[in-house]
Amino acid sequence: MASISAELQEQAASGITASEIMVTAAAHEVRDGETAVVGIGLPQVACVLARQTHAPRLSMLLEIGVADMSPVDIAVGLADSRIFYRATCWSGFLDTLGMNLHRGVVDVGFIGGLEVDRFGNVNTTLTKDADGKEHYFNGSAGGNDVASLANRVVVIVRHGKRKLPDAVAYLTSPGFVNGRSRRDLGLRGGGPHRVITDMAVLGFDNPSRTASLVSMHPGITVEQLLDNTGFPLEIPNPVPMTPLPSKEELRLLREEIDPGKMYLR
Amino acid sequence: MASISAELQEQAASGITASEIMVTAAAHEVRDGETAVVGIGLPQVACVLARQTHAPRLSMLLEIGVADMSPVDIAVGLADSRIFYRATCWSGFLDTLGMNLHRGVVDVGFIGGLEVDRFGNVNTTLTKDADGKEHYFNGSAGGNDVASLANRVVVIVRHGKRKLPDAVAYLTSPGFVNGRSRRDLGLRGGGPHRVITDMAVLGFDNPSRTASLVSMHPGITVEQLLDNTGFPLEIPNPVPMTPLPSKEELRLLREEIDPGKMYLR
Amino acid sequence: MPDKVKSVAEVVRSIPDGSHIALGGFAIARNAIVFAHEVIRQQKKTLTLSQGVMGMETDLLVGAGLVSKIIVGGGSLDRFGPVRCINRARDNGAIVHIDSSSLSLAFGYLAGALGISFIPIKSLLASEMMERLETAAPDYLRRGKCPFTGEDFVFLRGITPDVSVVHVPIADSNGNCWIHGPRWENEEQAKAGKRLIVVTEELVPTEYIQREPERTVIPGHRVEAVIHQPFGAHPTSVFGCYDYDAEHLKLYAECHKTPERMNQYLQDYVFGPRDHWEYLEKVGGLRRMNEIKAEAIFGY
Amino acid sequence: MPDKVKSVAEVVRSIPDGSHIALGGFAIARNAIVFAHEVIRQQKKTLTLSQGVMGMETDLLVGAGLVSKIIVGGGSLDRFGPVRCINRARDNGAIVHIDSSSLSLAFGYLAGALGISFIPIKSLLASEMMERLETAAPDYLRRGKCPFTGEDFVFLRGITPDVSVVHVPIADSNGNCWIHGPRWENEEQAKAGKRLIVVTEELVPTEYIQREPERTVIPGHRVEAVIHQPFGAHPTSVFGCYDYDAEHLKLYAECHKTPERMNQYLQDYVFGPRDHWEYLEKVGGLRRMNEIKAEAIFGY
Repeated sequence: MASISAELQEQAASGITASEIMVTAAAHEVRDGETAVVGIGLPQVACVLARQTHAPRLSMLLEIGVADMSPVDIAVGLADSRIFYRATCWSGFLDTLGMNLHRGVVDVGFIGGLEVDRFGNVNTTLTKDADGKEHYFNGSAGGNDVASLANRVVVIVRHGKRKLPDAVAYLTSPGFVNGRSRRDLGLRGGGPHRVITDMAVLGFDNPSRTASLVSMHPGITVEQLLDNTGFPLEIPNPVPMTPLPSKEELRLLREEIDPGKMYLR
Repeated sequence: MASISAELQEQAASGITASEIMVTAAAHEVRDGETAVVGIGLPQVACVLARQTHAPRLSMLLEIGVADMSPVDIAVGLADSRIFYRATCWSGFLDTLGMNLHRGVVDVGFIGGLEVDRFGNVNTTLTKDADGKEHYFNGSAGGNDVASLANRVVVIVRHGKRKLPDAVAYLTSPGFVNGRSRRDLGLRGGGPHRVITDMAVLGFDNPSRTASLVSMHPGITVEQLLDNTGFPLEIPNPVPMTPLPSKEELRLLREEIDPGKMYLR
Repeated sequence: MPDKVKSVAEVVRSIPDGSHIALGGFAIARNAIVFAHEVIRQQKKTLTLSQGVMGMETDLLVGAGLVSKIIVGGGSLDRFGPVRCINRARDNGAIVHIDSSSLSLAFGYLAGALGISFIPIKSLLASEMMERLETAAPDYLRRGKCPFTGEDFVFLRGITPDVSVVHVPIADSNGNCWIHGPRWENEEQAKAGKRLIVVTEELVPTEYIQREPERTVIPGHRVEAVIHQPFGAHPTSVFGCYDYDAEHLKLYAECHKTPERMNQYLQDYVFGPRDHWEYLEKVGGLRRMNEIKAEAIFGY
Repeated sequence: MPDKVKSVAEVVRSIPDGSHIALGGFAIARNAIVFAHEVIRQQKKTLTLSQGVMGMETDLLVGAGLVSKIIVGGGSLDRFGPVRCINRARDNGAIVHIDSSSLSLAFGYLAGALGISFIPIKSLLASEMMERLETAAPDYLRRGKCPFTGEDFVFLRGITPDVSVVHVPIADSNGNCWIHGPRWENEEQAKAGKRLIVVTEELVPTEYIQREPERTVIPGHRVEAVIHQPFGAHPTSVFGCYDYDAEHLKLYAECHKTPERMNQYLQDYVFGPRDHWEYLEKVGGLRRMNEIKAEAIFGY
């Protein structure tokens, strides 16, 4: 506990934000030499951080048909040309999502969503009123493909009771649906591996295939965590803490990767 | 008969060769604005002639992934880079044979072969000894694909009893197999339309779906034709004659398209 | 030799009501805005639209009330917000919507382009899209097994739109097209169409194409018409030509929040201008186009 | 960062006997001769080879007695004659041969590359290839019907070779590849492989690739090893680099007419030279390579 308190002091001193902890935790989920399908925003920041630290040979794919880009300007979305810069291959869905993801050679797929539930199912399609009326949102795009096919799926969302409900309002991208195995569901990929939020890292490595706590971010209390999670969460004792970004990681994030704090608010 | 005799005199006078008659007859099989899959040699010469005369908007595809080339040197085969020159698209099988031929937008497909039989079936795979031993040759390559899928198939072969047998020794590329309709065979393309040889033009527009005489080349006799054909051939009376190349066609063939007589021996 | 280069008005006149049009944009990139505007001006009705990831062009057409059905993988205006006209139409049941995924659309177009009437895919299984479509659209997809391995698949029906429309930076008058930057599902989408219409920023001589034929993504012989319209995708971007126009996208993202303001937008920016040149004047003309023009090095 | 650039000897050592190798040449173009020679030197046995249209590389390997099975669409040395070693092996029943068509191979590789275990095709129906393979190779193809339309199809099993080998003019050390000229089935064949090996004429800096990323046919992250060997396809051609060597092909076309002369050819040109540089000296060295070198305008 002494060390955690020391870390908290350091965190406070260096003003480490929840986004910085999230993105560093996400970076730690990729290994050198792997191939990742990333979206814009935190996943891309995480992969760039990984590349500049422990995973220089990480390959990044964008679903629209971009491989291993090195942008110099921040993009507003996946369709923003800023993200295409200095890529080594421009192709299309059929290459990235087809001949890579569907072929089974994508190690890690990052997705976001409106909701993620206890089985790691993700909703990016719609929300429902109290009376059941549906309000459509963006839909799947490549999300369902990534969730169905990547060897490890990492979901990045902000923590909150409505963001992490017991069951998603619409099952866009399957995790371990009803706790069933991926094989049983007919799916190829390994399914949800981590849910990374601004409060904690959740995992699914248990017989019930439900989200369980992997680590809690420094500065968060167990009570806060449970209050903000829409499903029961088993809390190990002692509670593992998410490692803080190292000084070098912080420097890279702040000075080189997202100095304008576009994504690391 | 007077006019034929006059034509024969002119043919002799200008030294028109059987190859020149063949290639001109083949050129007349394509219409302006159509798309043709061509092989190297006579089909390509025929298509270039058509383009320079009545079909300026003819599109030529080579199976390896070449569209609308304008070669300046004569190639030894489909894999000879001379044939790639000044194309407007370089792609691959999946585009030419897949997204064009299999898609159903190829109007005319030219193929050659070791043998073509009375149903327009083509063999490019093997010959058989008297004792049945097989001697393998080049095989299908794109031949089966073209025969199965092009809207009209034009077969170009030298005439001879062994080249035009009653039944091919090996059925590489289906015509109207056993006189069956293309639909009945499960095939999409229109099947064999013409067989063009150095003696005659054969067609299949009859209820039995067998080869019948469309026209005989000037200078050939009915006896010669029947003697050199391995299956019975109905001969209309009067015998239609294949038009000779026009002066302009001859000039183009001899001065511009194949001045070295690589293919027009 | 008859020229394929045609005016957008002439091309759109040839498209009947009820057509299935495949659109080639992605969110706020390479949307065929000039084409969408003209479809709205000519009030082509009961359209089916298909697209991997919908953007502004599709939102405009749905917002104009011309669309009966969409077959799509997803859609948004990136950080400028959701495709609100489309979402509103889905919410209210005003359109039939076959919602799947980016790869499902790419596979469907691929099958269509190859002339195979179906293709197996491992996406969609165990999802709610599958659950809904299995009953609502059994002609679009169904469950099946590999005849060799017995593995479970979704069998997607090949998609063969009546008309495919693709916005490209470079084409010649025969329709040979180059695309700079990523191509999402454009190659399959283009070749899946029974008719193929190209909108190009630049019209180049064929000789230019012949210099680097490996760049030709769409061979000209498949193309029926070439519409030449610089800044034809404004306010969406064309990589190598110009950036998205953030100011106008913000304006649009405000307008499409309500049907009333959307109608006003259509009056002001679509029905008002006689053609795309007048539209471009309305949104800032030469000065604004110069501001969003791409830098040579970056392409945006 | 560990380099993928490796010697051909090192790469071939990593391939076990009995492997299924997909070769990327077409007749007398872009054959991976340097790779085939090394496989012969290392006497890798009981290989399965697959290819759209076979050429000299395949004929060499079959002629060297290392091949048990071929899965092919066709093959020849263009005007230099048939692939006689292969034809002899087929005649004598020395190899299992799955003969189909160019498009069948392209579709099989496409399915393999996409990770779908089968794909429907309309080729082969009513042919003798179909008749023979239906009984001889029911794991390679079978008849089936479209679940939507009921149309007859051949269902081809996806092809996933153990190793795919592609000869390209340009690659960087990460394996990003460009191909000039037509690409036949190379893109699908490369990406279908469980392992992917590239032989390149020129090794360029990644910065060169980044200038025109739309030219990248094979993205580097899929590539396991890059073999850098100028004139590595001799005597076959590499468009943009050099022409086929007609003199040597004529010599080969004479030699492979009998097993005895073929063995002598292998002694002289494969087992004799220690490596490809020695082979190149043997076939005419710098002077000959300069003669067949491509002209900038024509590419051959």
